[in-house]
Amino acid sequence: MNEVVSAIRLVPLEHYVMLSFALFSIGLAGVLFRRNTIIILMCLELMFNSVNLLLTAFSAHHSDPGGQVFVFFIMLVAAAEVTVGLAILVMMKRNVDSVDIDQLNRLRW
Amino acid sequence: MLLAALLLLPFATATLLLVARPEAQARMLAMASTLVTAVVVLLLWAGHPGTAVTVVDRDWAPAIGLRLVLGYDGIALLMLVLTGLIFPFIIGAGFKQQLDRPATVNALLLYAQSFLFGVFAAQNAFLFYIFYELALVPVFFLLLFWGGEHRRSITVRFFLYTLLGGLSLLFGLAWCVLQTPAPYSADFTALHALRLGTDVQLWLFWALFLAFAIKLPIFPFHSWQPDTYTMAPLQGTMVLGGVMLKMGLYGILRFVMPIVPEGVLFWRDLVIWLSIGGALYAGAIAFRQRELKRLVAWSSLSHVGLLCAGLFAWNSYGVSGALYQALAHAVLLVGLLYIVGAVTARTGTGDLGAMGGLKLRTPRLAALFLLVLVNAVALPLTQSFVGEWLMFNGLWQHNGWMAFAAACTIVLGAIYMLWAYQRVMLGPDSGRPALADADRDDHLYLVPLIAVSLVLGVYPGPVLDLLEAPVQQMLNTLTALN
Amino acid sequence: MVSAQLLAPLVPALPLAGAVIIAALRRRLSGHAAGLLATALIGGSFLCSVLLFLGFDPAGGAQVAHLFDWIRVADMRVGLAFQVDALSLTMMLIVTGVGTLIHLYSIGYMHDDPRQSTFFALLNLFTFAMLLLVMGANYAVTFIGWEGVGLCSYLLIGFWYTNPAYNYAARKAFVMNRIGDVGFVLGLALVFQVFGTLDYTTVMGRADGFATGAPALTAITLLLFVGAIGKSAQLPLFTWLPDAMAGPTPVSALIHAATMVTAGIFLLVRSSALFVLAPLTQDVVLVTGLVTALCAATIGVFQNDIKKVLAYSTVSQLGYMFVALGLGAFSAGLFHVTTHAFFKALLFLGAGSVIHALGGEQDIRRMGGLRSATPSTYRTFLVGTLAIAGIFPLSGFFSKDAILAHAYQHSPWIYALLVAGAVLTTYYMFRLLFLVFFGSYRGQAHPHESPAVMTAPLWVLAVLSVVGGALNLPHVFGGHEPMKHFLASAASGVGLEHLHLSALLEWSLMGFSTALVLLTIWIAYGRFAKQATLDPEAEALPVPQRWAARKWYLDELYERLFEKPYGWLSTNLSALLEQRVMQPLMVGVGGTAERIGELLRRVQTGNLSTYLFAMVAGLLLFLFLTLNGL
Amino acid sequence: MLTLFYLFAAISVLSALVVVAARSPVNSVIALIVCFLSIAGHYILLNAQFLAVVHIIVYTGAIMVLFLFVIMLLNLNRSSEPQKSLATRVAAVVAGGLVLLTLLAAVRQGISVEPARDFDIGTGLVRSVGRSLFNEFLLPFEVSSVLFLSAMVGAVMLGRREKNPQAA
Amino acid sequence: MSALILTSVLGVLLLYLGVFGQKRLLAPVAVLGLLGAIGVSATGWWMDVPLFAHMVRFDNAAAAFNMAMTGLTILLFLFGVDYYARMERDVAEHYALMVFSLTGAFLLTSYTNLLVLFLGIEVLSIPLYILAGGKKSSYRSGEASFKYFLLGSFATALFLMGIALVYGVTASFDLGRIQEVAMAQGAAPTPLFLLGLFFIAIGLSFKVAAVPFHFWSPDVYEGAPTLVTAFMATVVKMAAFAGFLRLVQFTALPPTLATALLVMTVLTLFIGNIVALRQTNFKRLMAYSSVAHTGFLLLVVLGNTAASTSTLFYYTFTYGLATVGLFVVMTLVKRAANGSEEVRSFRGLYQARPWLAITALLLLLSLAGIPLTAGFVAKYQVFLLALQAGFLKTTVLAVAMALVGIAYYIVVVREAFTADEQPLEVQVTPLNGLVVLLCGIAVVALGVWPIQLP
Repeated sequence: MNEVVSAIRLVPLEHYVMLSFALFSIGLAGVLFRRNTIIILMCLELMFNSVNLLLTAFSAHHSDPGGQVFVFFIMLVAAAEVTVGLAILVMMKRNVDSVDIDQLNRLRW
Repeated sequence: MLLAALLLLPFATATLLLVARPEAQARMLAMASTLVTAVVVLLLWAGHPGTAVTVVDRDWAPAIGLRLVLGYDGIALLMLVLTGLIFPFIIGAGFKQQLDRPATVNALLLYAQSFLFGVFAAQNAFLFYIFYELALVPVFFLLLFWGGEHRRSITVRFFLYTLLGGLSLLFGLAWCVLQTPAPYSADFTALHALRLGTDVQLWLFWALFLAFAIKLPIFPFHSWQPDTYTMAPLQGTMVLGGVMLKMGLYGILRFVMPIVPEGVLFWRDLVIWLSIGGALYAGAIAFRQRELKRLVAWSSLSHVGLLCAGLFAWNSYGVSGALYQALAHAVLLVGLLYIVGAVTARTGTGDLGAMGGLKLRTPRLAALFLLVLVNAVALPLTQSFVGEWLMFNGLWQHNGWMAFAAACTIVLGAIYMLWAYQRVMLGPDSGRPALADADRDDHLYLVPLIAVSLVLGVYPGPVLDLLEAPVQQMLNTLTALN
Repeated sequence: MVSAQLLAPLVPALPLAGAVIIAALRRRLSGHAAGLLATALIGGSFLCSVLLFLGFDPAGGAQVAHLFDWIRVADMRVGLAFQVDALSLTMMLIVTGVGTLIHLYSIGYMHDDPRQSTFFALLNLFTFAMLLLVMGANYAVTFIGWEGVGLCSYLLIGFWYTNPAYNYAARKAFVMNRIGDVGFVLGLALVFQVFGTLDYTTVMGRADGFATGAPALTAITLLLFVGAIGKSAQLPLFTWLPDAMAGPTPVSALIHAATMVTAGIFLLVRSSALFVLAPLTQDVVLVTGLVTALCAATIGVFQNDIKKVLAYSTVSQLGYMFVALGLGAFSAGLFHVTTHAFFKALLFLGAGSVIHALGGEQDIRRMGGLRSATPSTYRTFLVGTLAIAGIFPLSGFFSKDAILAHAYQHSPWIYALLVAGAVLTTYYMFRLLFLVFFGSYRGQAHPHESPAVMTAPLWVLAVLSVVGGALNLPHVFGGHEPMKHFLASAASGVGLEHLHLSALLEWSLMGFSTALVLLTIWIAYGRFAKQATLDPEAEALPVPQRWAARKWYLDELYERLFEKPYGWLSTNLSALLEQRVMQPLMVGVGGTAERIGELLRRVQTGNLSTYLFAMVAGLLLFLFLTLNGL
Repeated sequence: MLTLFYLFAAISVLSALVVVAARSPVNSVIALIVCFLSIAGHYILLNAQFLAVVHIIVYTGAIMVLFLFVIMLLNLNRSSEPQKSLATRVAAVVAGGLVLLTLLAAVRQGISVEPARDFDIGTGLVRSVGRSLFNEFLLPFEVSSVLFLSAMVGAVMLGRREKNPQAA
Repeated sequence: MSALILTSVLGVLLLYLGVFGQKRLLAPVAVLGLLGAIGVSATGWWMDVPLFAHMVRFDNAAAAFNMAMTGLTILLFLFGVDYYARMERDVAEHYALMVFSLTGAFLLTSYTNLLVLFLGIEVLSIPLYILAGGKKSSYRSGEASFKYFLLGSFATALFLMGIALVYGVTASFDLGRIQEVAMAQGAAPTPLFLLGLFFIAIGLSFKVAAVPFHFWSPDVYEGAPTLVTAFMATVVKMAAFAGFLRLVQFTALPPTLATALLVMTVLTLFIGNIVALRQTNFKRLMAYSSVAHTGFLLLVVLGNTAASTSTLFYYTFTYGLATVGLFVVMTLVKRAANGSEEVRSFRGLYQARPWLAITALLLLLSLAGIPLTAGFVAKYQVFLLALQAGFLKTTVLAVAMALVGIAYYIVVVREAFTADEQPLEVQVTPLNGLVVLLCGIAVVALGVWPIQLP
């Protein structure tokens, strides 16, 4: 066992899980909390990152690179999503002149 | 071969009518088709060996246990005969009741006939179910296109209510199919061989029975019926009441009694009381109906209640009586409805309050009405009497009080039927201008119906003999239970 | 001799053929021809019946002509079969005999009615049904006729269909009969269950195996009696019969006096083997008959419609017959049926003749003094009245006294009540006679005697009314009760009746009743023969009389008790239960579904926050479920 | 090490809270960047060096800049943006809290995950991740190109102004 | 496998065609390409081997799903020729994005690795986010797109959390490995694994639009361009369910999770059907009905018997056929009714175009589940399967809800067959007619001769 391994093992996996859960929940609460779409998108990013953190922690503890590859893909997807999301946002802003999610309610019932 | 012709001929004719739309010849074409099928049905009867016959037996869609098994026994044959013989009259009613777009009307009617034949010839529960539901579709359109006021909501209501039963049946059926040994089978033979647990039978009974209770309909599942019967075009009502209702009866014999006999034993008193109660209820209500057709609708409801009670008496008399009455009821109802149509066409109203004294103008029609009426009040030597007599006996064997309550319907029947006759035909001249009396066509239509009701009332032997073996066989299930 | 197998079916077949032919050709046949044809066919039937009678050997038992199996299911074999035995022969002769006369009479009576052919077709049809009733070899065939006569009765009462009151009367008759029929049908079902067959011979043969008072037999007999009550117009189902007078008078004579209404008696006699084993039923029959006889008689006293008086008298006489049956004196009952058929037909036809003479007038208060204008009618009517009053040696005397004697033997009280009834009968009949034929004419029409075609039957019937007593001449008069012995061969219960009264007692009883009757005639004569003023209206009478005049308010009672509630029930079942409960229930299920749908639809606010919250709520819910289970 | 973890953890949680709570979007962005940086710290603690670098490049360098860019472009940096009603906000916090509570409750008995026996110290390094990516995860890698292509096409398509805008 | 490559390349090719302004070639090329994809998929039949280090596995089920989805897309493209004819720009992009989305769908049907599942969902979804907003000038389209995107991303986050947790337990994304772990853990999995599966299931529930994760669907269905809505309702639903089923087959859901999902099924069945009753907008009606169908399909997935794949395939395929056809009919009606999407505007259809109305009737009956149409067989199979799986009470509810389903479909039928004062002037181009007719025939043919996956 070298020091890297022991360093990784020093922090219990549970801690990462809990931290990740905390970030995830904060992100989730943020999504519900805010009206500004941009912030909501950021909260979503926060949620993604909590997952990333979790995956990395697991990956490290399992000593399996797969998890980190997955994180890599999540980042890719997040980037793509953000691109699309922001494009949609810009389009919306053009249409309604607002990024307030509560303004969007023409489609209902 | 003959059986296939029964299914295919109306279907082909209907499709032809729908595609080519020969509006002018539509009625004749449809009539020709039904007459041919009537002959075929009679040939089938003539060639009936007396035992159950399987004509076709092959796989169709094994995925769902659907197999193409067609055949018939005496009971099914009776229903086939009923369907085959009554349809010329249903089509024939169209010659007087000229609805627009006759090609479509007749196409729908013929589709209904084809599917009804399918229902009665199917020996696989699935096949039965498919035809059972399909038969609903033409009626749906008849009602939607040519119904009376409020037809849009009534049509949907009728459709949904009936399908409620249909789906319940499907559910029960699915459950039963899963109980057959793998690979699952929905053949009647397989289903009838099932021996289900008692507690299962108690609830499964309702899953299966509900469909037929609604179709018949018996109290308290009848709410769709009066409006539907009243608002449907005449021919639609004839199909509904004359034939489709018998699917319910047939279904009870094919599904409920053989598959869940213990359920039947457990519930039958309730069912009989509901049926008889419904018969009395409907009979009482019929009396004060202001509309002739609605009165007929309620009267049919009353008759049907009795029919169901007879069936659930579950002995040879009750079952034979109910089946015999099924035939009688078809003849009766078609006749009554035709007269309703004739009267309404002449007076321009269906309102009993606005009628009266018609006999002065149309004595022949009155006489014909009376002859149909005789069957309706089940006087001896008419078909209805034979059926009712057997049912009373059947009920009596089961429970005297039931027989008593059932017999009370003959009083109620007399009350409302004679009341209707009096309101329409009798009484002083209401000052109408000259009305056409029953013409040759009317006679051509009604006289055969009346003749059938009288001949089969005097000599019901052939029909009863047809039923003897299959009914006995069916009752063996009961004997085996005890 | 032609065999009974061939002749028996011919008897009902002839009138049936007549009915069918006349009905089919009713537009081409003149009314007169139709009448002649109908009469001829009934006459043919009568002839056949006579031939059968002549060829009948009482010792040989019943001859059954089996046509075919009518209803054949499992072990139920109901044949369409005719039975020729003493009982059916008696009835056949009455039906066809009296029927022929009435047909003949109708030719004259109906001569100016436009629907004469229809009338004769129906009359023939009725005869056919009546013959089925009496000739049936089993209960089912009897029931065919039973219902058939009901239908014909309905049609004939409402023959003049433009009058709503007549139609109402017709419907009332049919429905009341139907109420009785419920009992009949159930009785048949029970007979079948108990005996396994409906054939008379078998049933009666097997009845011996039952103990007296066996519940099954009591039930059967009670049910059959319910049927008889309806058809024979006994309490509580008699109110239809007076109303049935709405029909043409020959109909009243044939159906509502001579034949159909006696079907109930016939049925009981047919089943006498069962009834003798059911003492409870016997008592019920006795009481019912007695009460009806008295009740109807009291009402008859206050009737002003000539036919209504006769109708109540019929009800009353039917009550007598039931009393006889209740006493077990079956042959006496049937004897009275026979004589009653003669004199009541006579009376009705006479009344018809009077009505005919007065151009349709039926109210006796607007008659009077017709003795001279219509001599034949008067004379025959007088014979009829004397017969019904039971004046020696007319037929009514013998038949009524047979019943009275049996009643005395059973209980003097019953005897007393019956005599009271006889007194009342005499009183109202002579009231009728005196008001119609005596005094001076109080109406506006021009009375004239009816044609010979009408009076001839009257004379025939008058003769029969006079000599009919010979049919069952009791021992006291040197007779051997031939009818009783004849009937005993048919129905096993019939032979059991024996009068154990001393000749002296019989004589004194006869003397007593005859004396009373004569006294009554004298009183009636005093009160009505010279009557120039009219009877007061029913409302003006003092209480007991008023009630009697208003038929003891039975019609009103029934209206309150049944008709109104039934109409109310019908209306409200429809308006309340159906429209307010059943329909809303059905529509409501759909409506509720839609309302829930509408409610849930509002959750879809279009607002993203809502969606997100809902998703998180769902997330929490399912999270909880997943971690903790349901 | 544990201290470092707690430090990073505290920073990430706090900055995350700021992201949610901050009035101004720009503040949120900055807080998020801080959060991401702290997460990168975790990555390093976990010896996921490749990931840490990529994370910083992609998130902080690209995504967050994009956010900032859009905020500026659309001029959204108003600190007085409308807020949800108090009840809603409380509900949001409660919901988030409940989720957290439930999740924590679920793992309160430990997560019972056995770490691998034979550790490879090179797990988080470029070589290991790269090998994995181009062997095992070749297909996803290729597929992600489709993903990006569609995202690009979409962004262009949606972002482009209509030449002749007409009313809906 | 080759189909995957083919469609990816096809998408690029279409983009190039767009760049070079060959608008007329787009549809033919797309259709030909997709036909090719079907052919390629067909050749892969019975060649059931894991590919790419156990990333995907094109077994028969996958091949069948792929062919079906491609077929449905072809139908939509045929319809699109007419649909896009009036569109000036971005047509190539629309085609390409749909093809890309289809590529993602292929991944969902064939994945054996959670990463592929994840990417599949994203490749499927991202083009849809864009396509939903395809009608740029339309406010509604934008709103739909935005809602879809936001909720979709949220669901993705949940889904990813699930994958991470599962990975934590299994140390692998491979379904085979996960299956081993699931077997080992049996009915009482560790909390982490349970949570992982739970979040994955929730993520997929969003994709299949199960209550309460269905909120996007009515709004998006209504707002998105009809063609895209049809694509979503058919191909996307099919792919999502195929993906879901695959997951369930490998992990054999822990009992408590299955119970929770059963509750979700019940909610979905109930709300989807009941709310659909009150819809007047046809597209929203279809959205809710789609939610309702999700309920039935969830039963299949949860039942997870040997017949599940076959049933699911049959159900989704026939449902897709009927839906595509109906959306085409609706578009035609909408054009005739001045852009109204209300159910009411179907009135008079039978008068104007009897055959169109009759075909629409067949399609509606199929959706409603009336015999001799495919929908009936599909529903029956679901009931059978659910009963087999022991969901007695839920099946009763499902049956009752099937009736409610019939209720709202039949209302459309009623409208279509009710005469209207003003005749509906419906223009049917041959291609449109062909699509509708194909759907109608297919629905009946499949109802009369139901197919079953081996």
